[in-house]
Amino acid sequence: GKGEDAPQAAAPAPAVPAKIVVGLDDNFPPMGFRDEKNELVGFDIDMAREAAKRLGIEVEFKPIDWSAKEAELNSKRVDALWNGLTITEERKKNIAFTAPYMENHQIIVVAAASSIQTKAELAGHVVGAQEGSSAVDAIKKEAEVAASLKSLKTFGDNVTALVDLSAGRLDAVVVDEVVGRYLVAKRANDYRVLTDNFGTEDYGVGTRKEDTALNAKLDEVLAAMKQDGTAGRIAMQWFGADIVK
Amino acid sequence: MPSTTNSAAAATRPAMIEARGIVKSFGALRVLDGVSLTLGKGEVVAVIGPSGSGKSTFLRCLNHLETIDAGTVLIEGETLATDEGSGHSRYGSDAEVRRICSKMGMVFQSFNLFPHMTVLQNIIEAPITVKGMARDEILPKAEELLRKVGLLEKRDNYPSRLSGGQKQRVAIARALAMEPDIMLFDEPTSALDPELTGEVLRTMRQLADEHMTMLVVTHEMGFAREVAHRVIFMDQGSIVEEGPAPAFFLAPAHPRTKAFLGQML
Amino acid sequence: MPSTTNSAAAATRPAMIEARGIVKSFGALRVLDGVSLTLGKGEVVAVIGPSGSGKSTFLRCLNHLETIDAGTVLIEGETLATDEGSGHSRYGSDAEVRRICSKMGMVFQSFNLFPHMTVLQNIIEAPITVKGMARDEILPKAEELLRKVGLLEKRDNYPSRLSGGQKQRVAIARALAMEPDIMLFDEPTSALDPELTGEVLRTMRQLADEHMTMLVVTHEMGFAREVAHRVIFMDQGSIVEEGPAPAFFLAPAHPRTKAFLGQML
Amino acid sequence: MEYALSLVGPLAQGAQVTLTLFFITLGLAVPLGLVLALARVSRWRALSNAVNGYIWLMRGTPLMLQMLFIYFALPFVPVIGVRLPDFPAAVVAFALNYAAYFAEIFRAGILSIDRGQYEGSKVLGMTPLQTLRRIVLPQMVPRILPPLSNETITLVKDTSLIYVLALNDILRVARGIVQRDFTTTPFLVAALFYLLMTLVLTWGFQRLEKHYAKYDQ
Amino acid sequence: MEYALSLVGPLAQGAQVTLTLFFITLGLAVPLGLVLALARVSRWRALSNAVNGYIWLMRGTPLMLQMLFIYFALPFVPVIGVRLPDFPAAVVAFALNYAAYFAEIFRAGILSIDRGQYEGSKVLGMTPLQTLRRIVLPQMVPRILPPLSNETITLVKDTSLIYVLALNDILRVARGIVQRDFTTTPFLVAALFYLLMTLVLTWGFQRLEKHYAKYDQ
Ligand SMILES: Nc1ncnc2c1ncn2[C@@H]1O[C@H](COP(=O)(O)OP(=O)(O)OP(=O)(O)O)[C@@H](O)[C@H]1O
Ligand SMILES: Nc1ncnc2c1ncn2[C@@H]1O[C@H](COP(=O)(O)OP(=O)(O)OP(=O)(O)O)[C@@H](O)[C@H]1O
Ligand SMILES: [Mg+2]
Ligand SMILES: [Mg+2]
Repeated sequence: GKGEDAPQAAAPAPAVPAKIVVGLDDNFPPMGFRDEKNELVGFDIDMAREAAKRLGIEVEFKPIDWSAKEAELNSKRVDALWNGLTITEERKKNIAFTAPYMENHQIIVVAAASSIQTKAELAGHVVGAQEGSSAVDAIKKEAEVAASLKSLKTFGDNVTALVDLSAGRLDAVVVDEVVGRYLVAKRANDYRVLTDNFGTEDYGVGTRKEDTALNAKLDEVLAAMKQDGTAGRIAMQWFGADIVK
Repeated sequence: MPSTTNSAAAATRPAMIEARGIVKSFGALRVLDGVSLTLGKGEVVAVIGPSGSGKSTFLRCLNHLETIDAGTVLIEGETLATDEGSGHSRYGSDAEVRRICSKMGMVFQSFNLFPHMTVLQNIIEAPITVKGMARDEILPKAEELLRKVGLLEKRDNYPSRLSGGQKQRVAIARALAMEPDIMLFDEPTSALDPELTGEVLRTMRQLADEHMTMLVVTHEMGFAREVAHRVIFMDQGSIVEEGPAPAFFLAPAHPRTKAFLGQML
Repeated sequence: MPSTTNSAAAATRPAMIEARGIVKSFGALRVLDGVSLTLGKGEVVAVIGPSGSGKSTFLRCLNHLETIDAGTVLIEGETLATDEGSGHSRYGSDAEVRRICSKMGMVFQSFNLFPHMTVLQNIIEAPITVKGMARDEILPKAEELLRKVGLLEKRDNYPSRLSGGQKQRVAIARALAMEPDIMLFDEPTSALDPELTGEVLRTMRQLADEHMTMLVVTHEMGFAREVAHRVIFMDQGSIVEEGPAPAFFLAPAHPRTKAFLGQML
Repeated sequence: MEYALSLVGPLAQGAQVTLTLFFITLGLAVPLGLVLALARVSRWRALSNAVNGYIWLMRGTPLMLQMLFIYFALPFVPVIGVRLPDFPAAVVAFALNYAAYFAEIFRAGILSIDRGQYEGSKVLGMTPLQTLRRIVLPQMVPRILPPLSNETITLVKDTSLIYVLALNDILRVARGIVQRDFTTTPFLVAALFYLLMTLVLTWGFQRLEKHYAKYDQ
Repeated sequence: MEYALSLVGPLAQGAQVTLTLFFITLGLAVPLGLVLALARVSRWRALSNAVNGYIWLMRGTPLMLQMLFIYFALPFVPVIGVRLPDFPAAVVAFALNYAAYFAEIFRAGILSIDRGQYEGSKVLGMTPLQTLRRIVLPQMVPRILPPLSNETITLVKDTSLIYVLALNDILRVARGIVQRDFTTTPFLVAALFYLLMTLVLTWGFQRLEKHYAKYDQ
């Protein structure tokens, strides 16, 4: 193991490596997931491919357990986290982020027949979210809303939370806009998205703090992709709208 | 010293055991081929015969450890199994069978002591669980039985700590503790030395005086001669010859019996 | 018909078994209290005594089934255990002990057949695994042994399908298949009927003629009297009396022996 | 170190959920497993086969899926359909699942009892139920202790599966803190909790084994 | 229905990962477990205690944590530290963990053999190894089949824990499709896959039981 690490440790500011490993949650449509042929596809996949092409480096996608993303990055099993990673102050302590490449809202989903119309009406109700997601952080950030809830239940994934919403045990689910809208679109008759949300966040690509060269290059290339409209085209393909920032 | 008064009395009352035409096969092997036997009250009958002749199987058929294929068994006048000509004799309900069989105690060739109970617990278990006796009630009796078989000082040992002979004596005491009307013994003395065989035989003779009916499979010719009223010789699943004990040994009629007795040392 | 020529010859060569002052306790219970015995080549010695007197334990000490606390054991002049006065006698390496003990075959009170093997497999197992014999080599011998004990037709049965008597005969054949110089028997005939006891005794007598040394714990006084050269009477962990077979039975010297023999039927 | 100590409080709350589920499951699955084992060895063919099918189904599918089924799908099943809250749903799934595993262990124990023991009891007039209670069970318990301890210890750790119903067992609490604080220390502290629980169980089972060894050779 | 059939392809790929891990684990853990069981019953106290400690540690902590440890923390341990790729790390964790469980089952089997069998072999001159191979193991196998089948079937389903290393076993593939298509059908199809695998295993174990029943009473 040691021999492999040595070159990176020895040269403090090296050039961008010839190949990077991108860690992602392959259960995160439409950012990164598997299609019917069991192949990795998604918005972030296409973005990373394009970026790598422009940098002239090779890219490998490695599915990781999203809750172990920091450990994967730290143990150098992956070089970048690129999968709808929300930029937070907490995470900035441990991870270097590129400039935001996309904006995301924490939307509130309720059952189609529900009487709830606003964020304030969540008071006294049971709200669900994905464990460890930025939705949880977003709810907690709004302290008085969080305090007014009957309880906050966190699930292993968003689908379970939405199914429990259908089953009537939950009154609302807070979820990333990108995945939330994707899922709600599949069952448009069952769910409704409120206009209120739990704030706006930025998505960025995460790298190790010491890999400054890689971080800088990614920033450069992402800016270029926005500029020439490539990023917008990719967004159109996955979201039906140019939502890159 | 066989007594004929007991067997004579048996004719007027229902026989303790009445078995007629018992047939039993294991797969293709016909182990019992129409065995009939009547035991009067207080009678002691010894069953002898070569190995594999079906002696153990016969005993096991009498108390429902094996179900018979044909034939009838009556215990003290009550029907345990009736022949129905269907290849399997008919038995009553489980409770009925258990009630009838509870009149018979049995001592096995292989002891079958309960290994998780001490000697004393082995003896008092059935009187307490089955008869619902109080511990205080059965305890003195159990100790007396242990004294009888010479194992009172082993009362708190587990069976695995006993020698073969000791185990068999506990098994006999355990069966007697249920106060059965009839006792079936499958080679009860085969693991006992002569000294203790003597003790057990005294106990058994005493039981006979209390009108205990006994059917004893044994290889001990001495026992058969001295204690039994009647001796039955089995071979290849049939009773070849039977007779009152002394006469049987002095003048066996059948050539097979002659050959068998002739080979004894 | 005991022969004294064999025992006389033993004096000039190393004894087959020489046990001196064997002591063995189980916890607080001193089961063997200084037992000594010398067996010459071809000698047949019967050990008798009441239950619990330590007969089985003595046999088990000779072939390392129990380790002794004090005393010395030599087999055919080779040291199995030497007394070191430390409360435990010293044994050699495992391989050494195994080599020395392999000169003795043993037949148990409880058979100890291998239940997962047929009768034939039980017999050929050790010759093949231990001696490395070829199957073809041992097969005719195994069949001959089975014929000798009258069980050739049961060769492909599993032990659970045999009666007690049949099991014990297989156990004897199994021990003989290893062609030991010495045979230890722990009540080999206790589960056999007289007819088959006769067969086994003939086999054993034949073995004696082939200079087989035998130590036999038995409750069969007939066997002790007729076949053994010498009889040993044990009681409470000690040898109380010993002597040549016929004399021993005709004129026992010790009162304990007299009482024991007197109680035989 | 101070940090690790600060984790003990939240993790102990998680441990409480874990242990509650553990004990309730054990209390339900052991008797149910025994009944299933007896049905499985009974001479009544239809019953034996039905139980065999049940055991196959329960051992044949992941407990996680069974839990999701009872939680989400059971309400829509006619007649038996009930909408259970999360913890009761977990309890039902765990009890039904573990009963199948216990049943197989008990069956092995029942089959290991020598036939002579049944015959000895029968000639003393004991009913099958008395024989079971007084002769078979006491002899069977020491023999099945090792696999039983295996299964019980597995259960302690399987309880963490209730995370799919969003219940906060010890492992889920630990995972939450790992994500919050970006350190793996909570996992180590959780491991210590598990080791402690298993230590108590192992110690208990070894005491039982010793207790029962007394009559064995 | 057509949709369910379209899932068979991807799920079969997941099943391949599941089965590969299953067979490799079995192949490593069974012999290792036997060695551990022998060490555990050996008269050499230090060895027996060491193995006892190992079994406690392995059964005492969740397999998931063990896997995370071998994957993430082992590289930083001096001397034995190696950085294993994901699948080999999972294999090592599974084999070490399951060996502990198998060891306890084997130990129970060894202890269930009657002392007379050892004595019978010993007086025939068999070495302890020969006795083990020819007398103890063949008699032990039928007795431990039920708990062994329990543990083996548990293994089939435990393989799904490799999701923490983001390896796509059958259950993780199913979960991925559930996320993608927002329908629970993939879980049902996955349950059928598990049932099928368990059916084959159960059938195999029952054949073995029948095979060994021939010499039993
Ligand atoms: N359960 C069984 N299945 C098949 N055959 C059996 C069974 N039990 C006994 N046998 C066979 O039935 C025959 C009679 O056996 P049984 O035990 O009644 O003989 P026995 O006269 O008591 O012999 P022994 O004096 O050796 O005890 C034997 O050949 C035996 O192998
Ligand atoms: N492993 C043991 N642990 C404790 N005590 C034992 C053990 N084995 C035997 N004993 C005791 O040692 C004594 C001698 O037993 P042993 O089996 O040698 O007697 P025996 O002369 O062969 O009797 P039997 O004729 O009944 O077979 C008995 O009192 C017995 O209870
Ligand atoms: Mg018999
Ligand atoms: Mg003895």
